Amino acid sequence: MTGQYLAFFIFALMAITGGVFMINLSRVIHMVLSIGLSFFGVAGLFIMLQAEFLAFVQVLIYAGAITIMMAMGTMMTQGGDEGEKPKRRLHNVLSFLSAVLVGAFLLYGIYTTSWPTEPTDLGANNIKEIGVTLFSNFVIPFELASILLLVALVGAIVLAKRDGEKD
Amino acid sequence: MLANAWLIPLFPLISFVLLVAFGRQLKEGAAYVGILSLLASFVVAVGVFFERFAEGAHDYITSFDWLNIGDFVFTMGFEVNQLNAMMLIVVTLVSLMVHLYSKGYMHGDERFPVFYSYLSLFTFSMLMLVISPNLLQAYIFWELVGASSFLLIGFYFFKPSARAAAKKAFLTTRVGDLGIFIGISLLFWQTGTFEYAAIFEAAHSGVLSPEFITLTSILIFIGAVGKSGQFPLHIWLPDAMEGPTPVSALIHAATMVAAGVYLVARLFPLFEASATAMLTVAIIGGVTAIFAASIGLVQNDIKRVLAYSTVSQLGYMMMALGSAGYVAGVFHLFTHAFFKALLFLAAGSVIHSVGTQDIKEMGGVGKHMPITKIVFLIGALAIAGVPGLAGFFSKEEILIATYDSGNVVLFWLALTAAVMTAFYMFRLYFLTFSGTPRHENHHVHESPIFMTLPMIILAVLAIFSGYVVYAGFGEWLAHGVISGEEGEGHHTWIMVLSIAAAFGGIGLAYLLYGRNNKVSTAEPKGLHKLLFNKYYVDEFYGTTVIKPYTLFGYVLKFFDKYVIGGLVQFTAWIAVAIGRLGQRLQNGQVQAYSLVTILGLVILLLSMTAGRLW
Amino acid sequence: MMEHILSLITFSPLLGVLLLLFVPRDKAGSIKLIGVLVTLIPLVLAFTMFAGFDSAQEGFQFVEDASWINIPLAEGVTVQFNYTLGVDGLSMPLVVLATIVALMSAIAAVNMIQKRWKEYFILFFLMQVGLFGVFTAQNLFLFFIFFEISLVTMFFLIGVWGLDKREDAAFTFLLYNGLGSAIMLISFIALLVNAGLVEGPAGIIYTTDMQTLTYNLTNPASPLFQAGQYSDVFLYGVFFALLVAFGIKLPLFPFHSWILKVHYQAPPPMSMILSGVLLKIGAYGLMRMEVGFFPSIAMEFSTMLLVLGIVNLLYGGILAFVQEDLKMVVVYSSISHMGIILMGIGAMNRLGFQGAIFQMVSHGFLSAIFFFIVGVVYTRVHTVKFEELGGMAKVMPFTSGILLTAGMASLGLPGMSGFISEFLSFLGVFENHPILAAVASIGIVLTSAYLLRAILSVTYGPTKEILVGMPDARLTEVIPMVVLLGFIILIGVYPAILSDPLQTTLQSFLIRIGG
Amino acid sequence: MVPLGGYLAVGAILFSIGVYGLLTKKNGIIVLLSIELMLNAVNVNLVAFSRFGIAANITGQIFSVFTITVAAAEAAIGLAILVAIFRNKATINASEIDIMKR
Repeated sequence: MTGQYLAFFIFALMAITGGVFMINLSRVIHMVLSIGLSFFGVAGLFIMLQAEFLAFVQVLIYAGAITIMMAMGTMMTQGGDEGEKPKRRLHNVLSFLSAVLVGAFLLYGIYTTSWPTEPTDLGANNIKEIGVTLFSNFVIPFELASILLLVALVGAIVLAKRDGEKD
Repeated sequence: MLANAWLIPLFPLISFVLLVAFGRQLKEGAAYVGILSLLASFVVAVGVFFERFAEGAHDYITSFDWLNIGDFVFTMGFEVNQLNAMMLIVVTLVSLMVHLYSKGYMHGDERFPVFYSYLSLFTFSMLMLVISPNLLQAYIFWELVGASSFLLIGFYFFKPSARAAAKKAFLTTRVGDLGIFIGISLLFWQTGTFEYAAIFEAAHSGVLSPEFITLTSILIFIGAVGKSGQFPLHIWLPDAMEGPTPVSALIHAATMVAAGVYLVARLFPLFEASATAMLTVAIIGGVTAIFAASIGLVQNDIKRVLAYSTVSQLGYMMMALGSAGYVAGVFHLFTHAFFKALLFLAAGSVIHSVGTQDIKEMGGVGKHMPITKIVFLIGALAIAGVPGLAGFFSKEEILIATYDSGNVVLFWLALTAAVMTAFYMFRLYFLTFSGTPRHENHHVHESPIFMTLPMIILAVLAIFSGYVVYAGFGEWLAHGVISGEEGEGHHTWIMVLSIAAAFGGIGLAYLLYGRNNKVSTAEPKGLHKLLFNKYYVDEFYGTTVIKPYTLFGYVLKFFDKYVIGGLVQFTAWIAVAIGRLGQRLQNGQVQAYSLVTILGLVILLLSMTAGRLW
Repeated sequence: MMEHILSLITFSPLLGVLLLLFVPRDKAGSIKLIGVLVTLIPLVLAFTMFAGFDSAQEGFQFVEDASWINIPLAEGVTVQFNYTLGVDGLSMPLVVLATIVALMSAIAAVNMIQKRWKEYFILFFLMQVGLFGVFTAQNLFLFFIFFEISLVTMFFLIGVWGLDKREDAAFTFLLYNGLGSAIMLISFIALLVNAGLVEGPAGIIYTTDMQTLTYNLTNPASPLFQAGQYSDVFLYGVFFALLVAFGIKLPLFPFHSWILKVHYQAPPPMSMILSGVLLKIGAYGLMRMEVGFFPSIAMEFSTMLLVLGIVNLLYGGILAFVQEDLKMVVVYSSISHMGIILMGIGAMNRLGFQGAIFQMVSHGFLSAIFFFIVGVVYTRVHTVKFEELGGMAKVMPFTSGILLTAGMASLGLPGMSGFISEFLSFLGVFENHPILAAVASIGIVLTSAYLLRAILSVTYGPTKEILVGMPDARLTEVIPMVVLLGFIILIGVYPAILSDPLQTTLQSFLIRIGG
Repeated sequence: MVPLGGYLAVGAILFSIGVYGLLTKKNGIIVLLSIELMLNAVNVNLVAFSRFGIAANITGQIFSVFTITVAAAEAAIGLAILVAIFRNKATINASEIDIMKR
């Protein structure tokens, strides 16, 4: 039991500290890396929830692809003027307040609700089950998602392409 | 013949339509259209008159429904009675003379057909007014007469003075018409009709309260005051002399201005029912008579002198009617039409050849224009009331009527006015026709036959029209209109006084102007100045009515622009201000928008759970 | 054909739109010809309708009723908007007026519109649909749609073809009238919910059918009326909301400022329509809905209506006296003359109503002819300021003559339509409010004063240099003047032509107000 | 067994951090990352419910798969847009990107 709790705390701490560092670090590349830490933490939480497949995907896409992509993006967009920006104190205060309030609401809700405590066993090998469900019940959303990805691919290329380049 | 009286106004209407449609092609031939139509009307009018004048003839009245609104029926029609049979003759005859005269007078004017079409329109309206059997129809044509008078005064539209005069005439009479309008509307709701006969019946049967009769009579009299140039609405009439002289003769001497008198005479039974109304009429008439005559004493414009004389004579008629001298008033209207038209036409003849209206620049015109001189003299004698001419008969009757009414002040007013009349007419005569020319005028010549013929005809009438009294004209007129016997006590001394007044005035004029024939060129002083400036009535109206009104208009304009418009602007400004405020929120930054969204979410959550949290 | 004549009148202008689609935009001649000829069709049809109108028959005539929109709310409850057209003695003359003024406006546009004829005439045709529809619609929903059509098309017609500040004017027009229609729509919805209920075999139906509403609101036999379930808030609220909505259109005294700007900038043919027909929608609405739906409240506030009318009359009259150009005088005279309509309605008797309707028609012709002449002058010298004009009678005698005659008609000279309307309205007011009527009759003198001042300073006096050598009216300009003046004189001389068809309708109004 | 509340709490905290980052961070890339963080928080919830829910089953994980897919696409497009903006405006500062204002 304690081992499970320990693991949970470690992963949760990873996820949250990653997020907090992202907020507080000053250099963009550090921020990107710290969010990678957060993604790893979430992946760990997935494992604890018997969602191994998702944990794998999480590491692959978020911690791998997106973080790297963002790091690349950061490099591509460096060199912009980093002069003094006008301080938006009211904006920041309000943002902080609303973020805290939203969080407080959610936590209050979580705290006061009585949740089912018994976990359902999803089976040791639920990857197969995911595959079966995905290709039986959710085949149309799946295909749509593939189209979405295709569109995103084309769109990203078109958007990022330089103006006036013809090919 | 009586049933065909509707033909009388029809001919001028046809002429009007023809002239409007084909005037441009007809050119000066338009005169013949006008003259022929008027001749036809005159012939019918004469026929109608004699048929009505014959023994045992009755009034003829017929009408048709013009407008039905539910139970209300407004009719149109025509009526022949003593009064309007006489008026038909006067109007058609004077109008015919003026049509003839204008052929010569207006010769060469490029808007010759237009002039004739206006004349026809006027004659039509006037005749319709005269034969109206009800107040509504009378009011309608009363207004039309005013409009055609307006057109004719402003005939020389390119002259700013004519423009001003036309405007003034229309507006001043319009103020009076307001009185009629209110009066007849009130009468309509009390009696349910506009028919003369029904109204008289209501007035005498006691359906209408005496106060009501007084009120409506005075309101209607206000209209007559406006049209007949009575004090205090007389100001337009002298200015109306800006119109061509034949117009002045026709409209502003003989016919239209007499319409006010006619209306009072026509409604005499109504007026008679209220002593207050009668007194008002008499006083206004008397005041006008002396007031206008005194101004006429010193004016230097030949037409203006005649205009003031007209105002004064109309005041005479009103005074007579107000003093219950129905026959006297109407009779004077009859004779006055002829000699005043004659005087105007003669004056026009002079102006036509001399080229000015200022008597200071005339003198000795008589040598070159013998016919004009003679007819003018006849007219002047007639209006002065010299025995044997038309004016004498009617004026004497008026003096008797005022005396009989018991109002001594009015009587002496009338007598003084008579002296003044004789004086200013002969002042005019001496300064214009006798003596030597005060100004170089090479082309003074006698007018053509078209102009002299009507003058001669009118001169004959000015002499002899008074003698109709011996044919029982007075009794015939009064029959059925005046209930009581008219006190026909012959006051010889009044006759003597009136003759004395006439000769006194003439003699005084001779002493002052006949012998040395000079006009003082000095600035008028004192009383003379007051009279010369017409008692400053125009200026009085200018400062008490027109200026404040215009000022008020500008104040209101300011109000409209800045208060009402300002309110609108203010409303718009509020909308813009709200927009500005929103615009600042709309800063284009996604994060600000998201913040608002999330704030909104927070507020939503708060409000939804508020009760459960605490 | 007669049973569908109202639909034909209302939608025949669409034929013009169809034709114009096939004409290239640069063929100005053909476009104008189509513009005029197609506008002739509703006129001819309207006269056919006029001839076929049975003045003795009660209620509405040439009624067309077709099911249109049905929204089921719940089991057995339906909101129903039918396509219902019909005319009675009140709307029939206004339809005829609208067709005449529309044709004259089309002829006026031939000379006075200088660009983009194709778009102009297409919009113009669409606007006609709105104009004719407003007076024939017997369903408030339909009425509202036609009303909005006329409003939106007019917005573009002013905004594109007006003078220098046309956009500003167009937006002013849209805002004011949009505000008015918003209030109107709310009132209509209130009417629908509160008084539009009919119980039939098909269940409960909510409708905005005018006759149903009239029946429910005024007829003691109707179940809703007997139940006495109309709250005062509803009755008075809708009454005053409609008064404001139509008051803006009329325009009533404090809401009049849009008309100043709009008329000044609008192209003359549109001013003709605007003043000749669109303002009458306000008067028509007051008569049809204020008096028609709420007779007892209208009776209660008749003195207020009367006073509002007198304020309009005098206010417009005084302000017209101090204006510096002919167009503004005409605009303020419109405001002033609308006061007479309101007075006639406020009189609450037969003569007053009669006078008000006469005034609607009469002012329709008069303002059309005035704005037309203003346009004629403006196209020649590009100004209508008094100080720059004068002596027009010398160079343009025909136009000046018409202007002077129209002015005489407008100030109430007998023999022309202005007199009848003014006379009857005032006479009606004299019955119950002689003092107020006497005060109002000062307006007659004021009217004469400002009209004479305006017209004489343009036509009389020495001819100003700017006018020298200007040609008098051409044939296309003569026709509208003569036709409009012809109608003005026709009504003036033979008013029975207009009053006879009205009597039965007026009777029904009078019964409702208990008179 | 770690109770469901724990996972949900982690999700809520992550979500709040994401909200704060979304609202305050200047760099556009970090804003995008904040969104990813928020999506992650959602994913945690979905997966947690798929194990602990009232009618818990595998569908929760399926949903997460889709979420991740969409998130990936969104990240790609978002980055492409940022690159395009950077090319035109030489900045990816969220507070300076207000081209749509006019």
